[in-house]
Amino acid sequence: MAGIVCSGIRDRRAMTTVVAEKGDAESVTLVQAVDAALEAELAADPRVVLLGEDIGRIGGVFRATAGLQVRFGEDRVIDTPACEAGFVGAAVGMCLAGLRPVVELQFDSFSYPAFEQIVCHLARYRWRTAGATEMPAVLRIPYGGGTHAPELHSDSPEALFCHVPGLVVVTPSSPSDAYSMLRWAVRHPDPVIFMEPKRLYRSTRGTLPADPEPEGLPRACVVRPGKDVTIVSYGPSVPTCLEAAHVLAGRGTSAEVLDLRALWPLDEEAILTSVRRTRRCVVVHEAPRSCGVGAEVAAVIAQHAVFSLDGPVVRVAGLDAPFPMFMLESRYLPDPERVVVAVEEALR
Amino acid sequence: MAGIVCSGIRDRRAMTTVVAEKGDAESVTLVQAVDAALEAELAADPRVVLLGEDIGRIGGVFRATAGLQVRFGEDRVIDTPACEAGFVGAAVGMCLAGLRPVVELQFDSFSYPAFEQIVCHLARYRWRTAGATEMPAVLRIPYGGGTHAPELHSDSPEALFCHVPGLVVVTPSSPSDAYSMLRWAVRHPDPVIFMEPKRLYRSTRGTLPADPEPEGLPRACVVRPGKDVTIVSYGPSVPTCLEAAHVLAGRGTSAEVLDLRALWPLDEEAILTSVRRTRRCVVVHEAPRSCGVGAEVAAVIAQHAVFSLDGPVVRVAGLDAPFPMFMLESRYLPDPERVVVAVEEALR
Amino acid sequence: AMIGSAGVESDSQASPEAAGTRSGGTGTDQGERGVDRLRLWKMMVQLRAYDERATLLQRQGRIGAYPTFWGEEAIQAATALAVRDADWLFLSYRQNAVPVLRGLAPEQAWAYFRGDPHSFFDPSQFRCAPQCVPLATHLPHAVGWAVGRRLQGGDEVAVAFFGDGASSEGDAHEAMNLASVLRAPVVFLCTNNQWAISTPFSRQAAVDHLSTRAAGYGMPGVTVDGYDPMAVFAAVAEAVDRARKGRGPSLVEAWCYRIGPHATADDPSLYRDEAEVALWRQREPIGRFEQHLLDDGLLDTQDITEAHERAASAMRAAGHRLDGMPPPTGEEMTANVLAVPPASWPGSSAPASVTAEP
Amino acid sequence: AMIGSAGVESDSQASPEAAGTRSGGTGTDQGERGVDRLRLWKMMVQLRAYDERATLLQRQGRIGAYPTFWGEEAIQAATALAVRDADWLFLSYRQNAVPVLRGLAPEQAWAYFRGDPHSFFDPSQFRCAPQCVPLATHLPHAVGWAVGRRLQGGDEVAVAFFGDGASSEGDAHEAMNLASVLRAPVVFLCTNNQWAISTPFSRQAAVDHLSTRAAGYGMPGVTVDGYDPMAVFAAVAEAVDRARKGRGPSLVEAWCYRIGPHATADDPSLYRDEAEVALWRQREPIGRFEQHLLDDGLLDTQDITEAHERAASAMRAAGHRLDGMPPPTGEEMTANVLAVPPASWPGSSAPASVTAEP
Ligand SMILES: Cc1ncc(C[n+]2csc(CCOP(=O)(O)OP(=O)(O)O)c2C)c(N)n1
Ligand SMILES: Cc1ncc(C[n+]2csc(CCOP(=O)(O)OP(=O)(O)O)c2C)c(N)n1
Ligand SMILES: [Mg+2]
Ligand SMILES: [Mg+2]
Repeated sequence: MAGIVCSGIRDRRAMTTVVAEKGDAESVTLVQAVDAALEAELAADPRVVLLGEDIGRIGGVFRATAGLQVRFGEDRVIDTPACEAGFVGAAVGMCLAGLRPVVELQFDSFSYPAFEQIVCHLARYRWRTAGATEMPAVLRIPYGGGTHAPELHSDSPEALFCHVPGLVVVTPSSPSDAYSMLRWAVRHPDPVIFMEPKRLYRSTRGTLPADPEPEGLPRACVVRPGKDVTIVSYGPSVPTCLEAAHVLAGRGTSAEVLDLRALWPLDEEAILTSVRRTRRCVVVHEAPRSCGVGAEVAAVIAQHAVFSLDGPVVRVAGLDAPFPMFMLESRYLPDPERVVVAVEEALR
Repeated sequence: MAGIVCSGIRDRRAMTTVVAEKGDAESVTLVQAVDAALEAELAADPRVVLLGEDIGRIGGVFRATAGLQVRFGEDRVIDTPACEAGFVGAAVGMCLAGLRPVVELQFDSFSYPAFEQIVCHLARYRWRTAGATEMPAVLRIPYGGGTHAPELHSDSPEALFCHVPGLVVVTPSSPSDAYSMLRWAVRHPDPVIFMEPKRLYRSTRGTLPADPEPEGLPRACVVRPGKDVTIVSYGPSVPTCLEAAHVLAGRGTSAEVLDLRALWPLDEEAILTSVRRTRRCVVVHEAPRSCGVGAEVAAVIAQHAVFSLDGPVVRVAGLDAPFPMFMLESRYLPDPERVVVAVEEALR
Repeated sequence: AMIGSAGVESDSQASPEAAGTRSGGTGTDQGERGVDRLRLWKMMVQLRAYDERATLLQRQGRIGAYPTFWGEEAIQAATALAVRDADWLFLSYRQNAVPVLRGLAPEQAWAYFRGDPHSFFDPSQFRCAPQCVPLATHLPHAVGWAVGRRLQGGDEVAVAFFGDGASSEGDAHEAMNLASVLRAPVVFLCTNNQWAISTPFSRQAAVDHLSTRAAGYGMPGVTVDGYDPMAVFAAVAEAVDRARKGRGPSLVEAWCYRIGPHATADDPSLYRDEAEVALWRQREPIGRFEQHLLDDGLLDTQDITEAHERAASAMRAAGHRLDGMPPPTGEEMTANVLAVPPASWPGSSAPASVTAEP
Repeated sequence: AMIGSAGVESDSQASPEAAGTRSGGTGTDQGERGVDRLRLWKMMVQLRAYDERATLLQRQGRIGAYPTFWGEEAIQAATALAVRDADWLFLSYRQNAVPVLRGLAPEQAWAYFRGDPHSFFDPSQFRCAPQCVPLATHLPHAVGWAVGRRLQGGDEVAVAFFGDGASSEGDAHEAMNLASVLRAPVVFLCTNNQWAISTPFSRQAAVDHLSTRAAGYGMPGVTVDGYDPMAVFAAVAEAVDRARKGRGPSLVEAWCYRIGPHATADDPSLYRDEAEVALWRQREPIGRFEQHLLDDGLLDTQDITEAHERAASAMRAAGHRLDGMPPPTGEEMTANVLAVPPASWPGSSAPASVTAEP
């Protein structure tokens, strides 16, 4: 798979120590990177339009579209009524008209009312029209827990979209990836489900890479090299895994942390290359375990690298239970300690 | 897990040789078994109500509810307008009122418009009310391909529901299982997604077991014993796997076929017991591969039986592409030949 | 209250060729109220021939289940004639022949019903979105397309066909509300044939007419006789004109009756009275329209016979071309799904991109 | 057109205790048109005290983000008083205090906003469904519950609260249509406070009033002044009476204004004019209602001051009880999800049911 050049080795300290002013292009938060990427694409291509609930006047509940309606107008940054199926369906129609809509779904769970439009149309329209109509839409979905949010504001539905044929599913774990991957997503000719780790919106800072030259599909990225075990993760769990790797290093275990970045299609090559080298694997995500992305990663290994394994493929995941009320979320979310325990099990 | 007693060893011939008159309780089709189970539960419990599109006057497009409105009236067998979110949501409300609704979603893809109600409410209401309100609803979903149906009438969305916390997901592969499992599902206190393999509605015949005494959860069932390899499957693919096992037997390979029956929760014990004995495994389903039930099965093995494996866990699945127009469905659907090839790969 | 024929100028730019019918009929029609009635009639005749041939093809096993629209020709033809060629039509399965009015080969339209992906076409070529299977889900597409064209400076209008059953789906509501808030140039055209498979309209909604929903969105709503092509033409032309002038969406309900079964597999005798059907069959639009044209001396009985024969034989020929269409190949399962497919395709159990273990 | 106060007999069976307020006020009200206005007033005062304490608790970090309903007390109190105790109320997040009117402890209601599962309660105990987060998705629940109760011979009515934003969701449409087709005993009560977070009503719908939607479902629709408790009581009581008599659902729109922010985290100055807000704040329902009661001699100013103080100190005490509530334990993450949980729970990486490899 040709793809975005990996933005390189990156450990947790590099992601957090830089502290700077809001908006400073040299050091931005992840949500600022999203805003900057959208601004760049709106400026670069008149076919790009944004739509969603409250994205205009207030720039979205997370301010991910701050300032964009003022600069690009109400026709290109469209505040919609509260109707997810309606405006995701409208985005499908905009693609038919030759536009490149970027839709914000306000929170993870509010993608569910648009599920039929996503599965039946966004994912199948190109196929249904013999390739004549492209669906270059992007659905931006702030996802995951850890923000003390109300019920149904902390889900991680990414695996649902990975199981739906016809969608590309990606998720960044740093401001620089968020910027380059979102710019790539807006330019990509196929529908992209862009999962934004809302917990990291303001917790980490990074720099905006020079204008990317988007091509191909995002590939997995080794964010910390190691030789004893491969920790596969993505999005909001990557900092958690880097912290665990840090702890493990102190105990003499060299853990490699692989940030998938693309959840569909999966960068099987990168997973298998790393696991065949370390011969051990732990997969970490906060979404429910059953039929999650971790299951797919483990299955790919079980089919293509089983003889290279010296230990079980251990999954650290959310429970197969609803995301809890937030007083309990810290116990639900994978933390460095649970990752360390899993690594020790994988090393047994 | 306590559970329904396995309805026993059963190979393809046993499932098809019996030929008898329609309605003959001694030999019924799978769709007749569904009808009979619903009739029995409607008669046994006044709290049971049916709702869905066209289920009354014509007994549903598959005739799975034939004769039930005449016998039980329009108040208990309710024809609804075309509004899946509306009537699945209504079923949630009926549970609040102490009823036990059984909803028919006309075809697999028409569960998508009800997705939000299923994920946000049906699956979470008991939790959200501190266990005070049970959600004993059953969603009957005719699923899968092989019936020369129009676009969006052949999807296999079961893995989506397995990934959603709070739902029990089951699927029968024979008329007798359909009868006992559906009667169990109607009595079960938790929401059950009852996936009906529509391809098998009329292709196989079986007998109605004596009234079951439902308890616990359905468990996996060895439908054909073997010692060289375990073929794990469910629903519409089980007959395919039995046929493949038959072919393999001719080539001197003894394949065990495990019918999962419950997709969530998974009967991990049964899978691991069989695989630790045969040391080889192939998983077969027609749903898309990525994050499918096959991935979960492979992941369970990779975590808990990796040292027992003498070969890769091979998945035979649908493509990560939309279910094709039906002229191509026979190429999309796993067939005995593909299963045989996969077994040979697993035995390498 | 039902509205009958009312005078409105058509602004159709469609060429006779685009209608895909050969010219015929002795008289010429300078256009009653600007409507080329002969052209309208020929479109209806073509639709009828397509539909009856499709039903035959299904009986002969040359295509699978087919949703007949017998009796709905006036609604479809008059609408196609009332819009401009550049306006887009968003279709449900029961409008599967509408692209044929705009030049799609009948055999390619029928190929859909034999499960053949070669039935897929480029929407921009015929300004028709592909027939939509999930009820009402194409209505938001019409809104988005219309807003998108306006944003690009176009003055095209979208017409979205949907049924009485589809009106109960959430997407119908979300689309109508979104369109009215955005003042999108969309005409929501409801073919109320009083049946949704076995569900009668009385069980679908608690109102006499779905046009009563329009007021709740601040848009005009009207109900017309769906068997009267001139009435449909007038109502659609007015709504299209309004939309094009930037005055927002409208709802037009074409009142009729589903004379045929839901689809070839359906047996309506299970749920409705044949006498009622017979009543409506007498009112079917084509014979009635032909009587008007005869009375006005635009046609004689021979023209009518010949036109139906011509149309029928054209469809017979199309049926033979269908049989001659090459079957799809396995590669086509993954073709066109993605512009940038993953290296491992065709996926499933194929390890393509994955190097074998050492 | 907006409808003001109109006379209707209440058939409320609710006991003063159920209202959770201590009796007070010097005068006695034999009931203007059958409405116990003092009781209604005390319920409003209780809601106000709850809301203002909750906002304070949020500022002090004792609870998280909180959606204030300041100004919507008349709608909620009058509705709770207009129904019978056995009737169920289906709530959105902004009606989070309504169960308190029926006896839920304020601290348990507030616990929800500190992310505490101990806020979960048994709906049948208070005849209130839990506050619903996904917009309009609880409306179909109200329909199903109402149909279910009728099937079991009950004569209870369901009242479903939703907002102007929620009215744009497909579920609102599907629920209203389903209810009208099934003649379900449901009152759809729309609190139109003219804002959906930052989205003004003018951007939410293209009509002056959402009550215009009712006609499209064949149900009565009325708009009342949401700051006038007597008007709300009259409209809701009439709709409830109609539903109980088997004459089907109704839509009542309570017209008001969201005086507070969407939630404590929201900054309305970004999207609306403070002057407009100030105008509406003057019209807030409690002061206005108290003036009527003073004029009618049912209260004197001291009663008013004392009632507010009493309510405030009761809420202060509840706040302390909240701080004293024990935090949830980890086991509660999987508790109550399923009546029959799998052996392996708590799942995730726990191999519980799975025997270790030999
Ligand atoms: C979302 C969805 N639910 C259910 C179906 C199954 N279905 C196919 S046609 C039909 C009835 C539609 O009736 P109507 O909208 O009146 O159109 P008509 O068939 O009369 O042309 C139903 C329920 C579907 N296609 N889509
Ligand atoms: C299905 C869904 N989409 C989006 C949201 C996010 N959201 C929360 S409140 C709100 C606005 C609701 O406005 P309204 O219905 O008028 O109720 P109000 O807040 O005014 O009480 C939105 C869009 C949601 N809760 N549910
Ligand atoms: Mg119809
Ligand atoms: Mg509001």
